[in-house]
Amino acid sequence: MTDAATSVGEYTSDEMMTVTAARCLRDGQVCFVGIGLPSEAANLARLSHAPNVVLVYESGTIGTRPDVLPLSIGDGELAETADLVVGVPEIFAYWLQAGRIDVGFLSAAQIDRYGNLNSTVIGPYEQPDVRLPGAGGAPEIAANAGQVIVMLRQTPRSFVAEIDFITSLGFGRDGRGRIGARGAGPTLVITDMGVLKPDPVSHELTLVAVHPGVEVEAVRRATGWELLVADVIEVGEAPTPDELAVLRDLVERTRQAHSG
Amino acid sequence: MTDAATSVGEYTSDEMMTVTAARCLRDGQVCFVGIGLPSEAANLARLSHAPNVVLVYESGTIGTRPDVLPLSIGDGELAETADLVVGVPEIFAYWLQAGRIDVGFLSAAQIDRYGNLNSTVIGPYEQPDVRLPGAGGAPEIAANAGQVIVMLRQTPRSFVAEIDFITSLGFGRDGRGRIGARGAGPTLVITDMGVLKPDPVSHELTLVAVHPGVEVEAVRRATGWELLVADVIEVGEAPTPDELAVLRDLVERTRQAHSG
Amino acid sequence: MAEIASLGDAIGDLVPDGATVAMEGFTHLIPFAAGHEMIRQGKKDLTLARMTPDVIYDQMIGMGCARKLVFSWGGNPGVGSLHRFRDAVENGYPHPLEIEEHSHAGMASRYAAGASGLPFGVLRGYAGTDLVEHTRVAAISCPFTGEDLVAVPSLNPDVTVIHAQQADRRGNVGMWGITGVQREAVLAATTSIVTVEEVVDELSANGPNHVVLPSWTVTAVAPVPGGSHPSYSMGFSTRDNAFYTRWDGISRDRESFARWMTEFVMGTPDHASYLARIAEEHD
Amino acid sequence: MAEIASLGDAIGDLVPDGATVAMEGFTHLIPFAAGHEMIRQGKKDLTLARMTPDVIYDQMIGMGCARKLVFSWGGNPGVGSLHRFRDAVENGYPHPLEIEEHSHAGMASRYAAGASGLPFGVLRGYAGTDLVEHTRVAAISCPFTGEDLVAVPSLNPDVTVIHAQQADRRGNVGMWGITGVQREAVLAATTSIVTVEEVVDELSANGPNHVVLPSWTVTAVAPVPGGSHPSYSMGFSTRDNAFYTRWDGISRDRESFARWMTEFVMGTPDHASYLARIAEEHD
Repeated sequence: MTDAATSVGEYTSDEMMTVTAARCLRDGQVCFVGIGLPSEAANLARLSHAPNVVLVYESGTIGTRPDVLPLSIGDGELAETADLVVGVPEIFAYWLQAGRIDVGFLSAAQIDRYGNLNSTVIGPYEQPDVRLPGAGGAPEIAANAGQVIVMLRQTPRSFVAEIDFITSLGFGRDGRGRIGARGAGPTLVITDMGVLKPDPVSHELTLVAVHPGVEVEAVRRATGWELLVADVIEVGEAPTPDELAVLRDLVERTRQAHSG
Repeated sequence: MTDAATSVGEYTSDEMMTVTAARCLRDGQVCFVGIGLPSEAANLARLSHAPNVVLVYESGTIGTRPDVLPLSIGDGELAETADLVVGVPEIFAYWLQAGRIDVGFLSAAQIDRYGNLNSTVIGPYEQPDVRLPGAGGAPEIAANAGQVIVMLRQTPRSFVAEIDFITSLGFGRDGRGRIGARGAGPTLVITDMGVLKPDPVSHELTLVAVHPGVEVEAVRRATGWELLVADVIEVGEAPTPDELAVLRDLVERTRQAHSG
Repeated sequence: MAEIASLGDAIGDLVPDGATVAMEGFTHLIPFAAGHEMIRQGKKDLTLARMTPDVIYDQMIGMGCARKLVFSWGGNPGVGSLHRFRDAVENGYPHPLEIEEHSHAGMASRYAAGASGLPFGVLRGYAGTDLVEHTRVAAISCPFTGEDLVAVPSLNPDVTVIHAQQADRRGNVGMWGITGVQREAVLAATTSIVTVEEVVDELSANGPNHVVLPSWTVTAVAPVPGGSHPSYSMGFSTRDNAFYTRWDGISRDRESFARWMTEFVMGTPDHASYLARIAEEHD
Repeated sequence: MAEIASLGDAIGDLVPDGATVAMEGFTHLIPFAAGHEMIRQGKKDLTLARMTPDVIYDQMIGMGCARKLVFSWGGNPGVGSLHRFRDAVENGYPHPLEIEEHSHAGMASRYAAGASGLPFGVLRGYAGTDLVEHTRVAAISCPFTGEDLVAVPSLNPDVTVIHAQQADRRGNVGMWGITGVQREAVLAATTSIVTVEEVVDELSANGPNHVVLPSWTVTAVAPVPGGSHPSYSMGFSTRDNAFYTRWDGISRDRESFARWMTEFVMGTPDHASYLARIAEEHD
């Protein structure tokens, strides 16, 4: 719903965000995908430059090729178009935990400077101001996927100095690292304003790219801490007409399929 | 091959042994079955007084209804006639270990007075006189089945005072019990001469029944230790014509199916 | 052997107040009819276990059936919040709700351990998260490598309730498509109730991932066509996505929720009447 | 993505001397052709893992391919002893064979742990047996209940080899019927080779328990019709029970074993020729 508001030229900032994420996927990679923007990005990649990307959903559908985006993680089309469907205990044990996932997508309500994610509560756990849905598959995706791509709209309320609850491990509250986790953690944070990467040494998220027409200053203002900015800031490439055509086609097909 | 030798009247001692074991199964019980005499007994029960007995083989076939006896634990007919077929890790974890098996059948090369079974080696483990096949599913059947029925031809070489190796736990070398095992253990030992049960207190196997025409003295001579004998010894009921007809029919069908 | 029973009798006979009840179904095959029947029968003090509480537990929590919730993701899939769940946790309405939350992997491991007759499951998870201080996990180290891992306690419900596509006349249950943790939840439970779309002579695999539960692992089978609405049963119905979207508005305030429950659940004698009411409304 | 290769190339390229090799198949779908090819290529110092060594490992042990055997039941199913296995253990012929033996449940748990990326598995087993002193197990206690259980180390073969009914042209593998621990053995391995009866456009479930291994979990697929003889492939062949019975005589003494191996395996360039030789003999 923020699309109209943040529209930049002839594409929206959410479209830019989705396209940017899709471009990060290489053909043949195995991706653990959630519902929403990650699902949109992964399927855009599959329908454009990465036809052999393998999409895995926590509902147990492996190698699925939905024609429209699922509204829920368990939509029938995910099963009908999958290479195989397995039970939920197996998807987490044999597939995610075993290290078979190259890229895991995550979103959250809050992220801190070390890429830790909160999808559990706003405020104190015992007496929350807002009770969020909770962990789902996120903690083990964060721990066991080869790398994690975070997709999150950038606002001072979502990019916070002090995270209320660590649902999924980034590099820890002190940024020291990832004891007990095997994956590389959040290597990319893609927002509606630009792209952040953890500093190789300090692990602190650093702005490395902005989307076309976005000022670094605006990104700073949208961040709840003193944002680190790379010496050289890239400007992301706007969505190509082809990318936009495939994405909008997918979204429209989806809208029609799920309406009524 | 011992059949002819031990033939008693118009049925063999192996037939008596099989019929005796079959009679111990109640309709609807879930039985974990191995190849050979146990498979013969369990299928005889299914084809006679216990049509709803559930046969489970360690190959992952559950509720199977073979028309002929399997030669191997993985014969195709076991899968074709099963209610469901599962993988081997699952058959042991979800089905046997979980305590879903009422009766497990076991055999062995050696048994001792406390119902411990050896199917691993004759002689020292490191330098065995005879290397036997080994454990297979037996240790966990002995540990986790509700009760265990042992079927074994009775000779001084199989009923030994000192067992060379405990592959499957009965009541332990000292007869003290079954630490770490949840099932009741060997509640019945059915041989070609009679039936033994563990003493409720000492757990020592006690002769409680002989087959028709078998002298208690002969059973003593076939036992490698000073055999306990119940005050009152029952004499087993000879196979009925119906039982023999069904059993011989099954064996003949099996012979024809597996010949050539 | 499973007994073929009416849903009303099965819930009445097998689900005591205060029981730990797992009603599983991962978006697909959610046993809504059974949940509605528990609401109609006024079940209370239940400990409700479910990976994704979904609208089914939002309704049961809002109607005061639950004393405690054991879960791993409490949202309205593809829509947003579960408002009755939030109202219970944030404001203790209709009464305080104790919660025990896990990750999906943790819940799945708990059910699998329960189905395996083990007291705990082991996984690579929870590490570095604040969940560790707020849920039931323990550190465990590998006796061979010394590596540190996490143990979760097995989950063995008193009663597990699921919805499946088929049962045969002997009570064997067949389902396909996305089957989630239902098999483990049934095998881990003391008692199990399965509502089914149809009773057939022979089970038939009409989709991928055919799962069979033998009759002797199930306590009662109740034929309830459409028993998963607004969830779906692959091969029989499609997910009522519009309803899930409408639920956001219905459940947002206490009065409209109460009105809806009175009209569609308390005001209908059984699931067939509920489905008829839903259909009318669509016209 | 799995590469479709010839059996000779797959074994030559992917199975180094000294590797830990698991060749699974629980009576059904035993990859005999691959075993014969390893014998032809003179593979040696292998650590051979398999729940049931069966005739396939009896042949490889007798031909001197194995340094160590990891197993849980070493008999000739329905017939009796594996004489080459016994000769190696009892008399160190053709050379001493190190053995590590488990129960079936232990081996299955080891493969499942390996497939799950865990360093160990937990089970209720081995308790009170002499296996405990002669194999790799460890005591582990439940951090919640204190109950004592047994841990087994995960088994992650360097190479797993299996035989399946089908692969599609992208290298996805499909099998059905009794599938044993093959899925876990492949998922636990660093490298995997799958011989198949046929390569098809679309995988099709032609029996119960359809199991699919995605192309990207398999290293190489080699079409080898009849590749499981004398074991069988449900839907393609039946078990050659007569051969298993004959094997008792063939393998009982060293000379007749050597003669048979020379004639049927070393003397045949590939599996098609082996099958032709077997067929001739039957006439």
